[in-house]
Amino acid sequence: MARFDIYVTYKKGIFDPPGATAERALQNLGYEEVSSVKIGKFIQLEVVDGTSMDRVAEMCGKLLANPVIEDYRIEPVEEA
Amino acid sequence: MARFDIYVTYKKGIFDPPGATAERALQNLGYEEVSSVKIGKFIQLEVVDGTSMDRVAEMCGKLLANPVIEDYRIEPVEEA
Amino acid sequence: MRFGVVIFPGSNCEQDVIHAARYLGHEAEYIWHGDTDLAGFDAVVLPGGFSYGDYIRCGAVARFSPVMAEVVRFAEAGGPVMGICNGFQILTEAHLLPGALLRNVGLKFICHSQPLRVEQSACQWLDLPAGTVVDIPVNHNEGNYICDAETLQRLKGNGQIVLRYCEPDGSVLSGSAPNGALDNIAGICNERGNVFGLMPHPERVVDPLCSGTDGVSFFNTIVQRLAEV
Amino acid sequence: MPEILDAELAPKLAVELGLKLEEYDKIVEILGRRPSVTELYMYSLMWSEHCSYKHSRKALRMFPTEGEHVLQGPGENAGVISVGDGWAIAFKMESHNHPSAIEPYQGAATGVGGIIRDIFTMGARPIASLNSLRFGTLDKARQRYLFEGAVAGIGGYGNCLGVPTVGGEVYFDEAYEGNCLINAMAIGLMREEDLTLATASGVGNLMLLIGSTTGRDGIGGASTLASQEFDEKAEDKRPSVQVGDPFEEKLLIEACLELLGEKLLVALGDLGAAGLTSSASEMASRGGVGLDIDVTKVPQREENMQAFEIMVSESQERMLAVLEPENLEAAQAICAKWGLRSTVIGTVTDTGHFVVREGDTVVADIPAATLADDAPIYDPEMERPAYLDEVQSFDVRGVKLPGDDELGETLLKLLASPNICSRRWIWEQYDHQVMLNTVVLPGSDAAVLRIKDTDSAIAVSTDCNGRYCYLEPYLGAQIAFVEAARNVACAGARPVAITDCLNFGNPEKPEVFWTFHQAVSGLSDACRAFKVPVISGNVSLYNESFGQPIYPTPTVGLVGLIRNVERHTTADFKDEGDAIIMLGETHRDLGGSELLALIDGTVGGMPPSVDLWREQQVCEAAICCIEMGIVKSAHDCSEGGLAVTLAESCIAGNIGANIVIENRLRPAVSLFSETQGRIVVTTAVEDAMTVAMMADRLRIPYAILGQVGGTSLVIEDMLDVPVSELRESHEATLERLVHGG
Ligand SMILES: Nc1ncnc2c1ncn2[C@@H]1O[C@H](COP(=O)(O)OP(=O)(O)O)[C@@H](O)[C@H]1O
Ligand SMILES: [Mg+2]
Repeated sequence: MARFDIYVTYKKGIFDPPGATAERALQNLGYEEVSSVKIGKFIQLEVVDGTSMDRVAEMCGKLLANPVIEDYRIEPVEEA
Repeated sequence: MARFDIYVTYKKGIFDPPGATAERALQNLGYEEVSSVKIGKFIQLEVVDGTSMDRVAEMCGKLLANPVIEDYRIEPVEEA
Repeated sequence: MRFGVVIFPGSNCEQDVIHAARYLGHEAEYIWHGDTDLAGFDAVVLPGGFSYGDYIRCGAVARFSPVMAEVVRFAEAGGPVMGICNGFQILTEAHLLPGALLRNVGLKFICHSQPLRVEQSACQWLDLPAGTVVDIPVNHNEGNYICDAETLQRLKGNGQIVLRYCEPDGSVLSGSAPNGALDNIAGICNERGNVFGLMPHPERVVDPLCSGTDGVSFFNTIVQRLAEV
Repeated sequence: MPEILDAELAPKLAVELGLKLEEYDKIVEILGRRPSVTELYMYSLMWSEHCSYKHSRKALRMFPTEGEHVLQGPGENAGVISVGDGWAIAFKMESHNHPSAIEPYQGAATGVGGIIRDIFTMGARPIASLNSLRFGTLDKARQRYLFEGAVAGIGGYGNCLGVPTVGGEVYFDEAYEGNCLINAMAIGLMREEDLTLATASGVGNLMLLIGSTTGRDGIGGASTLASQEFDEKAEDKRPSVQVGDPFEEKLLIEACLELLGEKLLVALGDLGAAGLTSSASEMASRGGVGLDIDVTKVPQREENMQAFEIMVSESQERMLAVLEPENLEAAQAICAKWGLRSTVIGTVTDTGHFVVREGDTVVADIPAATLADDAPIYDPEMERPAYLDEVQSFDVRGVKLPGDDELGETLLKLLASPNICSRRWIWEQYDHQVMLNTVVLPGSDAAVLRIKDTDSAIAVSTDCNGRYCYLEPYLGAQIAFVEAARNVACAGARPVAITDCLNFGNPEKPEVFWTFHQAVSGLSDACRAFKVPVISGNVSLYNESFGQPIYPTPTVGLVGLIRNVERHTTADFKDEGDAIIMLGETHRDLGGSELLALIDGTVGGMPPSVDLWREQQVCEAAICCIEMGIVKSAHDCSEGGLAVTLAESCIAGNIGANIVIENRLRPAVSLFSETQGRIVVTTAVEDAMTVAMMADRLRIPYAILGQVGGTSLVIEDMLDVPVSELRESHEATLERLVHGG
């Protein structure tokens, strides 16, 4: 088994309502040190050994991320 | 500004409907090498310099994650 | 007897709950989420909707509203509290009820009339005989109840499971839950039975002009019970 | 004076922003100089088809817009009708086709958000929304993606707001493959005296921007500008998809209605297409005043935004209010209570000029009224398209109709056709009950919403069969109208007013504009015959891909009124033994029919003809009988014909029917012809003669078809199918198709 971690975030300039809400909520809870919160997705993918990054990128482009509004970053994970 | 990346994932044993659905969908799309998909949250937090990990952990425990079903991991991010 | 119905920013069923209660002849008033005084209310309802947009997690932000500290105190003193849909989610986030509500298994919002089986329970809000089937609309995206095995045992042992998703004939099948809820759980109460959380919307079925009357006892039972005390 | 563009760059940029050179010249003439970047952007958007209706405006004058119920006709954010007891209903339909083709979830969601804002801007509380959708066929993955995304987006937004989505329509046809249509309609309820207009007035009054921050959402990137004017990274010029924030919108609804309720505002407008520019200039031109706005006051969510970006940004969930300075504190307190930002960004002036500043620098100075009122108006050329002769001359008689032993099977196939099958998969993703007004849920002909504290209710339906409009746009538009009218009549409601959304291709093509003109004319004639005015609407043009326009799709959203809500009716058959009567009669109308598409794969022939007088009498007969309280179910005949109508009533009521059809038509024609002007009603047996007498009195034909009962739909000598099989065919299609089946 190989593992990849995928980070999906909104593209620059795309509005992130959940992030904006979390930001305000934290400030209201007294965490005034918070200046910005962005909420994206953290995807842990398990695939058979030898699966290429390209292949994973394809999955991201097709299904796991929405390329119109989201960017993604893929990181191969060393097995623990 | 200091930055922390926070990874929120479901606790072991908690069934994750979006992950399970993505898993099946990928397999149906022909990505048979996929054996498991888990979808969590990737939160990017910006706070004033000097904010401690403990303080961020507090925010996670209170608001950003639900300890009944979720685990979280915090990583301070070096400024680029 | 006076119901208090909390308005959180993003609540959207508060008017419906008020309408239902008044339609049934009860007094009902709004409670603003920023208020901290529950004096004059005999029962509190946390209504459905999307408090704070359901962003981060359903109920996660609303739980910190000033009024919630009072609701917790009220509940701990034995005051009746019912959380409907988003209200149920808030009650779990506030730890007044165990477990959590995840995304529906189909990943789709669901809105339809749903048969529910009434279980033998400690719930003060409902005294329909166990086995009764009621048709109540569900309307949610995150109604997939979950808790750990130990909690489930406790819920069962204490009679805390109040409603389960079922077939029209009352049989509870693994596929009867439209959202994948553990053990088909649609509604639970705390040990004492005064705090009640449920995903379906009883307030939508009290007025015969709109979809039936199976929700009537969800309001009337508690009124009678309080009148008896 | 603002910094003007250089002589070479200005016209180039104008063209790139979609203006014609003559239009650019007109701007120079109005200003008496070349424009600044900001000014050019403002004009280019306000003079776009979307904001100015420059190609369609003249044709729209054909619509009747007045009537006894009308409180506000076209021209404001939404039309308003009076429904009695001091209550009024505001409604409007709008397209969000192009954004949805790029990002279906957000496109559809923000479409709902926009139309809802148009409603509460008028002072009405949004109480329902509907949607009219068109996609290519679902055998294509992209189309499934668009369809699933759009439905999820409509639900995601409306559900969060707590505004029920009570109805709509959807069709799948290759004609929409490159251009899906997402039309959203919203309805609001208010007291007549609360009607609010977006008219700025009162020199010295303040402009208060309420709601979300402003980003670069929806700003058309202009490469001329990127390469020549600024040296920023091109990355920053990329237009962003508008993302909806329904939570913010929910807060806006509550806060704005509270602000209006407390009488704190002089005017209220929403920021839609062309953002602040459009909202502010329309308010100014209606009020004949000037405005002075400072863009640095506008809360921004992105860095280094240019003044023009702020002025044209289409960031969602923002409202612009005009108020007297002494009410500012109270108004801001209400906004703050709801957790909303509110910022004074400018003032009303007596100059008649719309002045935009960036701090101390003036970046635009425009005669305010010229943005909204001086847009060019065109008289586009028209030419009857050549394709019409070809498609209309298709000989339907040459098609081999299903034989007598194939009728049952054909009915099942029709019920399973994507254009006829149950839409449950869609509406179960929508909260259609919140607010406790939905008396008739989705699944009947029209949704019925009661008006609390009165005996009345409204019935609503959206309709348009694009195939008919493609074959004959004048007739097609009339059918859209009469179908909507029949649908509300089936609920027991008298049609009162309509909104429309006219979706067409490129109006600069004479053939396309001809279809547009024909459709508007057909719709106008239908409205006049029914004395039903058009009180609001929207035009969406340039729906083309690879030069191929969509079917002309003039969608009608009709609102009818029920005086006694207890006397409404649904489509489901009720009780064993009830008499089944068809009002109207069947002719051989197979042109453009679903049957033809099914058995021959053809869209051809002439669509059914429309007799407006007959249509009206049929509706009236149904309504009168419903008002008498003798009608137990009513369902009209549309796509798929009488057999589908009967089958749907059986499925909905979970009960069979025994039918005998007596006429001289071939069985397949009797069953599947799409003749207009037909409504099937049921009554207790003893009331059947009353219906017959009513039909006679209104001089319409009718036929007693048989009785409700049993567990199968039996049509003597034609077909016999168990209701369970009918249901299976009707219910399974959409879910199967979206899963790629
Ligand atoms: N996109 C949609 N959203 C919500 N409801 C829909 C949608 N499409 C169809 N419906 C509902 O499905 C039912 C059948 O629709 P339709 O076949 O268009 O009816 P009709 O032929 O009477 O106009 C109606 O109740 C309608 O409101
Ligand atoms: Mg109909």
